[in-house]
Amino acid sequence: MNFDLTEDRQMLSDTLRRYLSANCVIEKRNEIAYSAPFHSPQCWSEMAELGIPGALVDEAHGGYGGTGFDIAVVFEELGRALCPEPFLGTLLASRLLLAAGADQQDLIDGSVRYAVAISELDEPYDPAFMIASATRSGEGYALEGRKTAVYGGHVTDVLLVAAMLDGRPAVFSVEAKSAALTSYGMIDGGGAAEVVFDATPATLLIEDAGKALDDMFAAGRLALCAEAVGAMDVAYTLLLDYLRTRKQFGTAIGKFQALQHRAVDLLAEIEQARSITISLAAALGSDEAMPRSAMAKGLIGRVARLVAEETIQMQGGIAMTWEYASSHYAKRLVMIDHQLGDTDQCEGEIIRRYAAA
Amino acid sequence: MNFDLTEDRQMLSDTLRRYLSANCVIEKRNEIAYSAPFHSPQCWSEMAELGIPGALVDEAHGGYGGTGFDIAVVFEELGRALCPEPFLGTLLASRLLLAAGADQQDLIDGSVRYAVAISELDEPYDPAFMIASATRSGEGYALEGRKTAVYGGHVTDVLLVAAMLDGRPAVFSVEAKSAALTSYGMIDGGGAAEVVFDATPATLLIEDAGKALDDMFAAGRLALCAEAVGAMDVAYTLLLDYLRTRKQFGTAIGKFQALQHRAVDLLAEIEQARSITISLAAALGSDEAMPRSAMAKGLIGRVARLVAEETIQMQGGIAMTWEYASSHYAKRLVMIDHQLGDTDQCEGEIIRRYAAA
Amino acid sequence: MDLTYSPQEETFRAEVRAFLEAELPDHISAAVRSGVELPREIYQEWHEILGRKGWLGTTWPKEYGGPGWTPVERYIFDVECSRAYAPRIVAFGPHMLGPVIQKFGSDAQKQDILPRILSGEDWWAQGYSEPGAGSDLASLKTRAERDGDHYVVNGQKTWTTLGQHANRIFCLVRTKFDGKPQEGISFLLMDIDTPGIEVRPIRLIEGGHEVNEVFFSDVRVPVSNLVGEENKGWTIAKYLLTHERTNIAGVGISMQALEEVKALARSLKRRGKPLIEDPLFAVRIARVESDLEAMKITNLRMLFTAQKHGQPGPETSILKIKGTVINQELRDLARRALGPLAAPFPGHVIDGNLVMGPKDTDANAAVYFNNRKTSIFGGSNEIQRNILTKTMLEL
Amino acid sequence: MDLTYSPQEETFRAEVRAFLEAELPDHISAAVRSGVELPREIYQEWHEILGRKGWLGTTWPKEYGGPGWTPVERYIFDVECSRAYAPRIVAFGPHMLGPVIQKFGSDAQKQDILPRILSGEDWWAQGYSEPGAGSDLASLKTRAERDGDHYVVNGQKTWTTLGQHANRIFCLVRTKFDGKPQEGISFLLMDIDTPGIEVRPIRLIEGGHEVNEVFFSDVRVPVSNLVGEENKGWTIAKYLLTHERTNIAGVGISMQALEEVKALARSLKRRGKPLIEDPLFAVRIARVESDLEAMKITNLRMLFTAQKHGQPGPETSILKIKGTVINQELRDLARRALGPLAAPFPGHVIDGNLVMGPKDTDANAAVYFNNRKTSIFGGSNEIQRNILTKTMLEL
Repeated sequence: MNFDLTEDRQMLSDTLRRYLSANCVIEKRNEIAYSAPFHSPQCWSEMAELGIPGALVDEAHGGYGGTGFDIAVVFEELGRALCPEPFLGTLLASRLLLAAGADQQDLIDGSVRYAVAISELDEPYDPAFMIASATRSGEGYALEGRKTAVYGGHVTDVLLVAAMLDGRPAVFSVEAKSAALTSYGMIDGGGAAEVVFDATPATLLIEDAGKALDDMFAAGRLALCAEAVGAMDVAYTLLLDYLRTRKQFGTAIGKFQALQHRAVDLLAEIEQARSITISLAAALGSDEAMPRSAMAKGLIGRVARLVAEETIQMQGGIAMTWEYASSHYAKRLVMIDHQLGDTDQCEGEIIRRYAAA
Repeated sequence: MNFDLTEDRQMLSDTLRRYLSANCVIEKRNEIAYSAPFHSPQCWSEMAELGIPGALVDEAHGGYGGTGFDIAVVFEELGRALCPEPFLGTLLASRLLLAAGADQQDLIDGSVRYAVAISELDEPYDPAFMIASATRSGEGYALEGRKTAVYGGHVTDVLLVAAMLDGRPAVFSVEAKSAALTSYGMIDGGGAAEVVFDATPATLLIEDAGKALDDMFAAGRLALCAEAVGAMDVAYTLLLDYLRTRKQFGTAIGKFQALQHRAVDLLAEIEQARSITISLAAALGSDEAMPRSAMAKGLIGRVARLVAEETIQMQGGIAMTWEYASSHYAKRLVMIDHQLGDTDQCEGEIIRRYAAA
Repeated sequence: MDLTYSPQEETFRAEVRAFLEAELPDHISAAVRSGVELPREIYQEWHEILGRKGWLGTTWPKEYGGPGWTPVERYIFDVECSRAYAPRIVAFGPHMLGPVIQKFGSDAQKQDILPRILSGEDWWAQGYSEPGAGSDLASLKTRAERDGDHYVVNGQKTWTTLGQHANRIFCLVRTKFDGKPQEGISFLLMDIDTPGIEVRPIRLIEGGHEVNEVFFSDVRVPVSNLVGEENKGWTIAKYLLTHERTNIAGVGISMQALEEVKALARSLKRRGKPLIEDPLFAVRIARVESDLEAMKITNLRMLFTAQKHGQPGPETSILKIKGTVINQELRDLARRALGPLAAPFPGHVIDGNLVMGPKDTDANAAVYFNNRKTSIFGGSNEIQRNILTKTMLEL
Repeated sequence: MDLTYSPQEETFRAEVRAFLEAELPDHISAAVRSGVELPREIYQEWHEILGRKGWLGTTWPKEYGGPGWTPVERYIFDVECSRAYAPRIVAFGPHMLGPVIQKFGSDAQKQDILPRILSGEDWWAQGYSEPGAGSDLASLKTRAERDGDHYVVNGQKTWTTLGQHANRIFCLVRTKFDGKPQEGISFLLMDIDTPGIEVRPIRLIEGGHEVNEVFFSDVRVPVSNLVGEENKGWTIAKYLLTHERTNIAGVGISMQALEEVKALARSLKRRGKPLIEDPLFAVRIARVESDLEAMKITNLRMLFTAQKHGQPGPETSILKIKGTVINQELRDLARRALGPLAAPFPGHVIDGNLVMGPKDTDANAAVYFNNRKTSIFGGSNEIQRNILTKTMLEL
C-alpha cells in the first residue's frame, strides 16, 4: 500500500501545475474560457507538446500512462486551474479508440482533436436509451439524430458518436465538418456543441459498444471527479484565506465558531471526495470500475455542490462576484454534476444493481 | 383566517395539560410506560372522564369534537407529557366506526377499549398489500393471518382488523379475547401486541374500506404529528435550559456560536413541523387529507429525527441517560416515524401521486 | 383555528387577479417568465402601472396615499403577482425609503419625496453596505463633513442593487468621527447625477449586472437632504432594516418555481420515462413541496401575529432563513432537471439559433447561481441566526 | 499510488482470519451478532483467548510483549475481528493504560501492570470525566491529598464505561489547588475494591448498563500508585487522549453493519417487494455505502501517513467525525428498515415467545439509540471540530 505518487506522476503533476500557473491564472483563464473559441489554441498545442494527451494513453498504444492514477493526476491539475482546454474529449475518445484497437498517434501528438457525442435531448446520461441511430449505407453507415452538449465539439476535428445499430449501442467515427454543429460557450467556461446528423456518413468503430462505453464512462467520471477535487482544494484554500483575513464586528470572521465548524465539515467532505476518487482510480479497467464510478461521481456530486454553496455563503457577497475567483470555482463544481451522470443518475445505477443482485 | 384556538379547545388543552402535569410527570410516566400493562388504568379512566375520547368524535356521533384541530389539541398535549395511554387506538377506531355508521357511545365513555390492527410482518404501512384475509363463515366471517404492532392491543377489548375480503381491504370487528395476543412494552414506552388469527370469528364492519382506511390513516397521522410537535416543544425547552445553564471551559455552552446556530435551525424546523400539522388538521375530512398527511408525516419524520439527534448531541452525555427526560423525548420522536407510515412511505405516496397525475 | 381567507380577503384576491389580468402586459410577464435580467424599461413600465392604480406603496397607510392593506392583503397581493409573473417591485423607494420618510422625514421631504415614489417617477437606490462593512453597519467609513449648508461626502458604497437604473440614492454616512461607532451616523438623500458620484457595475457570478459600487468624491449635498437628526441615522437604519416585509419568505415566487419544476420534470426524460417518474428526482420535489406547504402556513401564522399585535416579531428571521433555502432548493432542481441542457451560457452561442431545453429554461443555471445571493444579501442567514439567538432563544 | 496490500499484509490477514475461525467461540460471535449488551464473561473469555495468542495489546511494541504490528496490520486485525463478530477489545487497559505505563511508568509499575493487562487478568476502568467536566478536563475536582505515603482521594467520576466489570481504575485527580488548572493534575492508579470506592450504574437511553458513576470517599491510595510525576498528569492525559487509535473510524464495524442492512432490506418487504427495491430506502444505503467506501480509503491514507511519519496527524479527528456519522446512519437504516417491528423493548414481552423481525434484529432500535453515544463520548464531534479548527485550519 502506498499513497504517494510515483516519481513520474509527481513530475507530470509538477510540470502541469507550473505550466498552468504561468499560462492559466484566473483572469487569463476567464478571458479564454468565456470568449470564442472558449479555449486557447495556443495552450492546447503547448499542453499537447508537454505530453498531456500521452499521459492519458498506455504505452502499448503510444502513450506513457493511461492508468487511473495518470488520469487523476492530469485532471486534478486541470481542475485546480479551471483549465478550459477540452481534454475530457481527448480522454473519452482515447478510451473508445483503445476499445476499437485503433491507432491513437494523432490524438497523442495533438494534431487531431477528438470529441465524443453521447447525450441527447431526451436522454442525458444513459447510452442504452439513446435515440440517434445508424443504418448501413453502401460501404459505410449513415447517422440520424441529434447529440447535445458535446464537450469540445465546437473545436473538434473528429466526432466519435454513440448511436444505435440494430438496437444496440455502437460507436461511429464522423468527420466533424460533415455534421451540422452549433457551437456555444458554457456557463462555467469552455465550449461545447449541439450536433445534428442527417444521413451523415460515418465509419463504424465499435459494433457492440456496451463494454467500451462503460469503460469510457468510468474513465470520464474519474477525470471529472479528479477535476472536482482539484477545484475544491483551491476553493477551500480561498475560503480559509478569506476567513483568516476578513474582519467583521472587529474580528476575523474565522474566529466565529459557527463558520469554523462548517469549514471543518467541508474539509472532512473534501477528504472523502479525494478518497473516493483514489478508489475509482484504482478500480479503473476492472469489473468494479463502472459501479465504483457511480459511487464516486454520486458522492462528488453531493460534495461539490456543498463546497460550492458553502464557500459562496461563508464568504458572502464577494463570492457572488465575477471578479473573485471563488465564484468561478463554484460554477465549475456545480456544473460537473451535469456531465456523464449526475448524482441522481449515479445513485440510480447503484440501487438498480442492488435490486438486480 | 385565525390561528388562535377557539375558547373550547383552549379549555380542553388547559384541562389536559393540568391533568398531565399532575399525573404524568416524567418519573411517574416512565414507571407507568415501562412496566406492564405499560399504561395506567387509573389515568385511562380519569382521562376518559375528562372527556378525551369525546373530543375525538363529532357531535353527530355523541362526542363534542372530531375535527382536525380537536385531534391536534389532544395529541399535542399527550406528546408534551409523553403520555403512554393508548388513545391512538381510540382515535383510529373512532374514524372506522364513523365510516361504518356504528355507535360509539362505549368508546366515548371509555367503557370499551378499542385498538386497530393494520400492520403485518410483510407490510408495515400500506393496507393494499395486506395478506390477512377473511372468508364468509356461516352468519359471520373467519379471519386468518397475523397483525403486528397493534398499538394498545395489549389492553384492548375490541380489535378492529383490516383484512382482505374478495381481494379488497375490509374492516372487521373481533373480540380481543378470541384472538391469540402476545403483549409487549415498547422501546419508547407504552404497549402493543402481536395478534394471530386462526379461523377467528369476526363481524364485518366496512366492506369496501379503502376510503375509510384513508381517513383513518390521515387522522392517525395527524395525531402522531401533533404528538411529535408537543414532544419537540418540550425537548427544545429542555435543550435551551441546558444551553443556558451548563458551563464548559468557564462559559455557558449556549454562548458557543456553533451551538447557537444549530439551535436556531432546530427552532425553524420545529415551527415548520407545527405549520404542516396545522395544514393537515385543516385538510382532515377533505379529499386533500390523505396526500396532505403524507406531506405532514414525511416532514415530521425528518424533523423529529433531527430534533431527537441534535438535542442528544448538543446536550452531550447527560441526554444519553435514562434519568434525564430528554432521552425519553428523543426515543418517542424517533419511534413516531415507525407508526402509520415512515418518511420513506410518505414520500413514496407523494411521488406515486406525481407519476399518476 | 381557521385557515380560510375571509370573504373580504377573497374579494380582494379576485380584485388583484382581475387587475393583473387586465393590466399586466404580456411582454412584461414573458420577460419575467424567461428568467433573464429585466431591463430598466420593464420595471419602470410596471411601476408606473402600479403607481396609477395606487398599488406601488403596498405597505403605506392611506394617509400617505397607500392602499392601507393589512399584512394578509399584502401577502395575497405578493402571491398573486408572482403567480402572474409580474416583476417584483423594486423595494428601495416604495418599501424602504417610503416608510422611513413617513416616520422620520420633515414635512417638506414628505411632500417632495413620497408622491414621486408612489407614481414610480423616482427610482431610489440604497447606499448602506461598504467594502469591509457588509452586515456590520456600525463600522462604515463614508464621511459627510459639514461645509456651510452642504455636506461634503467622500467614500464608497457597494452592493447597490439596480443602482444603474436609479436617479436618487439614500445613504448612511458618518458625520461624527469620535465616540461610539453607531452614534455618528446620519441618513442622507442624494441625486445620483450630483457631481462626484460615480456608479460602477459589479458583475455577478452568473455574468449579470445587478449590483454596483458607488463612489463619492467631494459630493456636495444640501443639508436639507438630511433625514431626521444628524448623528441619529443608526435608529433610522435599524427601523428600515427591521421594517416589516411581508414578502420576506418569497412564498409566491417559490410556489411559482415549484410549478415550473414540476412542469419541467414532466416534459424532460430519463431512461425513456418522464423525469418526474424517477423516484430519486421526484422525492427531491416532494420534500421541497412539503417544506413549502409548511412555509405557507408559517408565513400566514406570522402575518396573523403581525396583524394582531401591530408588528411582526423576530420570527420573520425564520421566514428569511427557510424561505431562501426553499427557493434555492427549487432553483437547484430546475437546473438539475436540465442535465447537460443547462450547460450553455445564455448569449454565448456562436452561430445558429440554439434551442436546447424546454421554453424559458435557458437561464435556469444562471438563475440558480444568481439566487445564491438571497441567503447573503439583506442580512445573511448567519446574521439572522445571530438575531434569533438573542431575541428568541435568549442565549 | 498502490492500494493493494503487500504480500506480507495478505499473509497477515490470512493468519488473523485463520485464528478467528479456530479460536473465536460460536457462542461469543452469536452474542455479538445479536446486538445485545455483552456480559462480563464474554469479554473476559475473549480477552483471555487474545491474551494467550499475544494479541491483546495490539498497539504494543515487541519489547513490552506486544505483537509489534504496523498501523496497517492493526487495521486489518480490527476489520477482520468485526467481520467475524468478535467483541471489541475493552480499550482501557490494552490501548490506553498500557501505552501510558510504557512511556511514563516506573520499572516496578511496568513489571506489575503490563503482564496483567496482556493476559487479560486485569480489567481497567477509566476515571477521567466528572459531572460538570466532560470534555473540559482542566476543571476537574476530584482531589487527592497527601497523607504520609498515601493519597486520600475524594470526589466523583462519571461515564466510566464498563466500570462495573473492572477490578482496577486509573484516574485523573487534582493534587495541587492553586495555579493554572492544568498544572495540579496527577495520574493515579487504584484497585476498585479499595475501601471508599463505590461504583453506581448509570442507565442509558436504551435501558442498558454500560457506564457508571464512581464515588471516592477518603480512599487511601499508596503514593507508589502515582504514574509519572505529581502534578504532571496533564501531559499523560493528553498523551492518552491523542494516542493513536487505528480503529477510531470503526470502519470494520460499519462494513459489517452495511452488510446487515443490505441483508435486512432483502428479507423485509414493502408493498409486495423486497425493501431493497424501494428506491427511497435503497438510495439511503447507496449514499452511506459510498461514504463508507470513501472512508475506507481515508482511513488507509491516514494509516499510511502514520506509518510513514511515525505518528498520526490531527486528521484522525476527521476519522472520528465521519466514522461515527457513517456508523450512526447505518444504525438508523437498520432501525428504519424494521418499521413497526422495531417497536418492542427487548425483554418486555409479557407472555409468549415473541419473534417479530428477522434473526438478530430485536435490538436494532436499542443499538441505534445506544450508538448516539459514539459522537459524544471520547471527545465529542464538536470538540473534534474545535481541534481541527486550530490544528489544520489554523483559524
